[in-house]
Amino acid sequence: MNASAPASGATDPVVDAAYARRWLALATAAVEREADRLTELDSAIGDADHGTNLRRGFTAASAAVEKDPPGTPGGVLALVGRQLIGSVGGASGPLYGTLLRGAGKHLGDAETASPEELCGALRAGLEGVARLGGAAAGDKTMLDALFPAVDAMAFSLDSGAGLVAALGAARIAADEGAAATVPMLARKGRASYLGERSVGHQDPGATSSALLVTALAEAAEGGTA
Amino acid sequence: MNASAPASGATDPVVDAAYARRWLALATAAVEREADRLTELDSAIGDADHGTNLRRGFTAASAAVEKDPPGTPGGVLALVGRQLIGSVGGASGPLYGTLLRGAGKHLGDAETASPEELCGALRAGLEGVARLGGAAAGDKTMLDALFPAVDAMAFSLDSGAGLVAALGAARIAADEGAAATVPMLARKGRASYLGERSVGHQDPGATSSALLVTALAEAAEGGTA
Amino acid sequence: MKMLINVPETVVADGLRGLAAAHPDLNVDVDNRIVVRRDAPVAGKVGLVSGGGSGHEPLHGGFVGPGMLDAACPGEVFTSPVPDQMARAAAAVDSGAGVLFIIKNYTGDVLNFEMAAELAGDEGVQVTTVLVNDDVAVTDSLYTAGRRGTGGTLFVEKLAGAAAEEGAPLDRVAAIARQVNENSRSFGVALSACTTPAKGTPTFDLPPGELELGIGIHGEPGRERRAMMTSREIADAAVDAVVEDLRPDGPVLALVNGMGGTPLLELYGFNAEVHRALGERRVPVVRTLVGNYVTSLDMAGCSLTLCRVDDELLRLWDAPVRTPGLRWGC
Amino acid sequence: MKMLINVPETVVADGLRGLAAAHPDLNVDVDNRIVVRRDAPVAGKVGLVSGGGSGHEPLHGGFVGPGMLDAACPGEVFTSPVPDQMARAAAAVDSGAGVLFIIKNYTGDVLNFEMAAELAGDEGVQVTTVLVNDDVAVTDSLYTAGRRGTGGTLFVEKLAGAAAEEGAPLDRVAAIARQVNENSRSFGVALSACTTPAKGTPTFDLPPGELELGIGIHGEPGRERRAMMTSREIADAAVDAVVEDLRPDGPVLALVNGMGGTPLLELYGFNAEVHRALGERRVPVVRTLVGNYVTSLDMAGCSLTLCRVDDELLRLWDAPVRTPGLRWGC
Ligand SMILES: Nc1ncnc2c1ncn2[C@@H]1O[C@H](COP(=O)(O)OP(=O)(O)O)[C@@H](O)[C@H]1O
Ligand SMILES: Nc1ncnc2c1ncn2[C@@H]1O[C@H](COP(=O)(O)OP(=O)(O)O)[C@@H](O)[C@H]1O
Ligand SMILES: [Mg+2]
Ligand SMILES: [Mg+2]
Ligand SMILES: [Mg+2]
Ligand SMILES: [Mg+2]
Repeated sequence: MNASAPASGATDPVVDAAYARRWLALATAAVEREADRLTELDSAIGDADHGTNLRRGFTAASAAVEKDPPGTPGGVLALVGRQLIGSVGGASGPLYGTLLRGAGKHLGDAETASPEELCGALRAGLEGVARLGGAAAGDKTMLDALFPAVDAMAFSLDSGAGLVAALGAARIAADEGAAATVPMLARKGRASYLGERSVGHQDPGATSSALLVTALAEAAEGGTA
Repeated sequence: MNASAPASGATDPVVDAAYARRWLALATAAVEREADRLTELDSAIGDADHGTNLRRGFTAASAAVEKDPPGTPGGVLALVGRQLIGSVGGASGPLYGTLLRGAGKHLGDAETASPEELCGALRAGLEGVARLGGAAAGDKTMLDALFPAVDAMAFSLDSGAGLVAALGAARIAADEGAAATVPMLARKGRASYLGERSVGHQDPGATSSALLVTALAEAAEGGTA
Repeated sequence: MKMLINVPETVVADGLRGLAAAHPDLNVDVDNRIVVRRDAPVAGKVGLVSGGGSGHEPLHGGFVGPGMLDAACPGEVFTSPVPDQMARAAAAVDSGAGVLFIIKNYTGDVLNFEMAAELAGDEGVQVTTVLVNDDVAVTDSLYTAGRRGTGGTLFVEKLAGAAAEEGAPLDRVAAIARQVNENSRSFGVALSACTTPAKGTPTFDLPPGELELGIGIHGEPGRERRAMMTSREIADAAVDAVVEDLRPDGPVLALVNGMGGTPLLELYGFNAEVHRALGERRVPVVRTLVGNYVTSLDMAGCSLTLCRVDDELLRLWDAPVRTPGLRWGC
Repeated sequence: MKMLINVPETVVADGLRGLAAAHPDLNVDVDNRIVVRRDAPVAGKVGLVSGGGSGHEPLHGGFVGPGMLDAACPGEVFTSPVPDQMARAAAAVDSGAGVLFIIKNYTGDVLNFEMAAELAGDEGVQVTTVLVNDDVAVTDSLYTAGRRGTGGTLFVEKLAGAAAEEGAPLDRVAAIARQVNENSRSFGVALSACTTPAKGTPTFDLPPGELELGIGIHGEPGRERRAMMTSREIADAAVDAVVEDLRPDGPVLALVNGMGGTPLLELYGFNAEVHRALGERRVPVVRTLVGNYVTSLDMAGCSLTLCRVDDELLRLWDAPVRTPGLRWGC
């Protein structure tokens, strides 16, 4: 993971369909690159499929967006969410699908969104995830990376930062959140079956969440996959 | 295997029930000691049970002889043969059973036998094995140890040797015969299924036959288990 | 790890094609991944739909047929199916009498089946769901994912399936399914990990001389690792775990289930110890099923499931069933 | 290698106790090691007796019951039973109509069954024997032990069993058994060796990335070792080997058999490739059985058996059977 701060003076991009597609390309590449590590993490405290699951989902989502590209950022996110629900299965499919579909729907059909609108959309999606999965912070799930990320982004924006800086903060928070799952005792998902034995392993979903947030930040910094 | 010549000047014992029981004790001990090696050999070109099979059989035979000891050498051999048939299964059970039952029956109910009578009895048993199994010399079976052993014993006796010397010769012939199975292509028994791949391995049955002949020689030399 | 496969990506599709080739009385939609009883929808009959990750065969596809499931939805290996599959299956088996979703209690299965129930409801299919959570190795609590669904699933599918076949209405079939689940408990043991086609190496390391107690059916490690035990000791541990939780005071059905890689000879030997242990604890076993029914790919090990039955449930157990994996009476 | 056992010495006896506990409609004599159909001898019916080494379950004990075997005699693991067992079984199932011994062609089985036939004959039981030797991997010749009996045994036992159940006399039942054997061919493949309880380590070393072609069912290595192949390639090899020898010109039954350690999901995938390969060679498959039927303990791998059938044999295949391992129609 690249934790270096954004190049100082980077211009904040517009959150439009192109931005959302840049994010998707970066996220898909990251999932592809890290799939084995995610599966390995899932092997320790789950059923050894998280990397395979997300690779299948993001491959399907990329194909769908390429085939019929939505013209709005909300449209892209919602389509990716629907594709994840339709192709992943497992716990992460409906959860990530709900996150992105929820965020996309929240953005509506506006052609662009402000950083604050993006942050609000992500929070809305995240609340959908928490509702659906019934997990709380500290349960050793993807929420432990996503909540801190959205909180950090919101705090950053509140303090007057722009998109690149706010997502830079989000990325760091997500990474830290993922790392913080190591000592946690899992209370949700498959890892909960292990009881005490779940302690000492990083949660695969929190890890993949950090990858997705990192892709958001890199897309803002103008990176491409 | 101990291939040293018998102590010079050893007196030839009488072939009686006690001699047959000494043989059984030595054979049972040898099978027990070598069971893993026999199974290992059978694992290479068979089904990995020859040592287990013979251990089961000789344990049963020893128990039966101890429980109700026959008073003649023929009685001991025949009882051992019946026990092998009744407890071993596999190919070696009926074959060794036929060998010993045949030899025992051939000795009849005489209380003692001459070395020549013992040799004739062994040959009679051996012919039963060849008839039952349909194998010939060179097929990579127990016959490749047993035929040379009985031939060497007969030749030795013909040349005027006594029991100890004749069985010493038989033992050497059996060992050589067993070793000679290594380059053979198996034509009978399980090893035949391997075709060319049976070449290069020593036949487990020929190996156990050499153990049984060695026990005959050791019993004559006055050894006990 | 060597596998009898083409490539990991097509394992599920290949398996479905092979199921179709072997069982002409199943309707197998390979593209949409649903296995449907050929005569579905059966007029007036409640439709039973289940599904879950692949790798547990014969569960669930092998339990489709008269007297058991109307449809099964296989996901990727150890990954719950997607909502579309169950929605499509519900539409295929609904005769108007409604559809029961039988869901093993895993977050993924629950979420995807619930989404499917919503979709099916939108299409006008009346759907009721029932959760199977029979695994005593997991401590149940409001604040956790709860107990897993394992071997008890077979009893739920068989007994609810028999009730549906007899024409019981949806609420009655659902009530029986819940009753069976409440009266079923399981406990599993692994002697080896399993290897998923996608990962290609064992899901966990289990040194020689050790075993895992309290495993699930997805190659996850168990609650506890111990020094290797004899069949007799394992039977005592499994029977104790199940009996202490279930507290049977009457007849039970027993499922002595292989995880996939344990020879049937060993399973039967284990069954002897299970019967001994149950006899010592005065639990009367009225029916016993021994074999590989709810598996974890090639994992070596076993699970024990007991299901308390009354006369009615016993009658439903004995009722005819005609599926690839379970068949009697017809 | 970890096993679900107590000690190696009691594996067969423990398995028999467990079989008895699970199947009250079998008469299991654990001490004398015979499994007998509870209602034997059936008046006027020819008795079918088979047996062989243990480790191939459900073969043979799992095939005892109406429509198949009257008795089975299990030996030690991979070791043929002793003559006493078959003689005792023959006496137990003979109704006066005579007894057929179904013998897989291995030196040990043949010798022990022949001795048993003599013993039974001495007791006044009319015994006919039939050899099963369906394995095309072994070159047949007068001067060798000849072909092994493997998967074809299931077809012989099922079809001759159905004929006997219908009341056919001994010579007719024997003729059908021989006809089935002559029309059956098998070919097996191992992806791993198996481990016998007594030895405790794999019967041969098979490096990763290699497989054995032309194996038997006793953990012996095959005729040839090759670089790992896909399911599709293995199916082509097996189908070619069987079809070239059998030269079917009409309908066949297919048994896609697991050796014990291969997941059912993979077996079904393999079945898809077998059906494809047979379709390409224009061999019509009228019935297919997929599963672990003639196994080699925990060996990973599979075998393919084809049996040419006419209308009569197909009718006998479809006839009711009620055994632990194979059941339909009742
Ligand atoms: N109830 C839940 N709420 C939020 N996240 C969850 C929940 N259950 C599981 N997860 C996340 O899902 C991840 C596992 O995803 P994945 O392996 O793809 O699905 P599955 O567990 O069905 O195999 C976990 O690491 C965890 O982060
Ligand atoms: N037809 C035969 N004639 C003589 N000896 C034979 C014959 N077939 C097999 N054998 C011997 O039997 C030995 C194998 O015995 P064993 O492993 O106990 O039985 P099985 O082959 O039934 O497992 C072989 O090594 C061979 O020496
Ligand atoms: Mg997972
Ligand atoms: Mg052997
Ligand atoms: Mg999963
Ligand atoms: Mg053997």
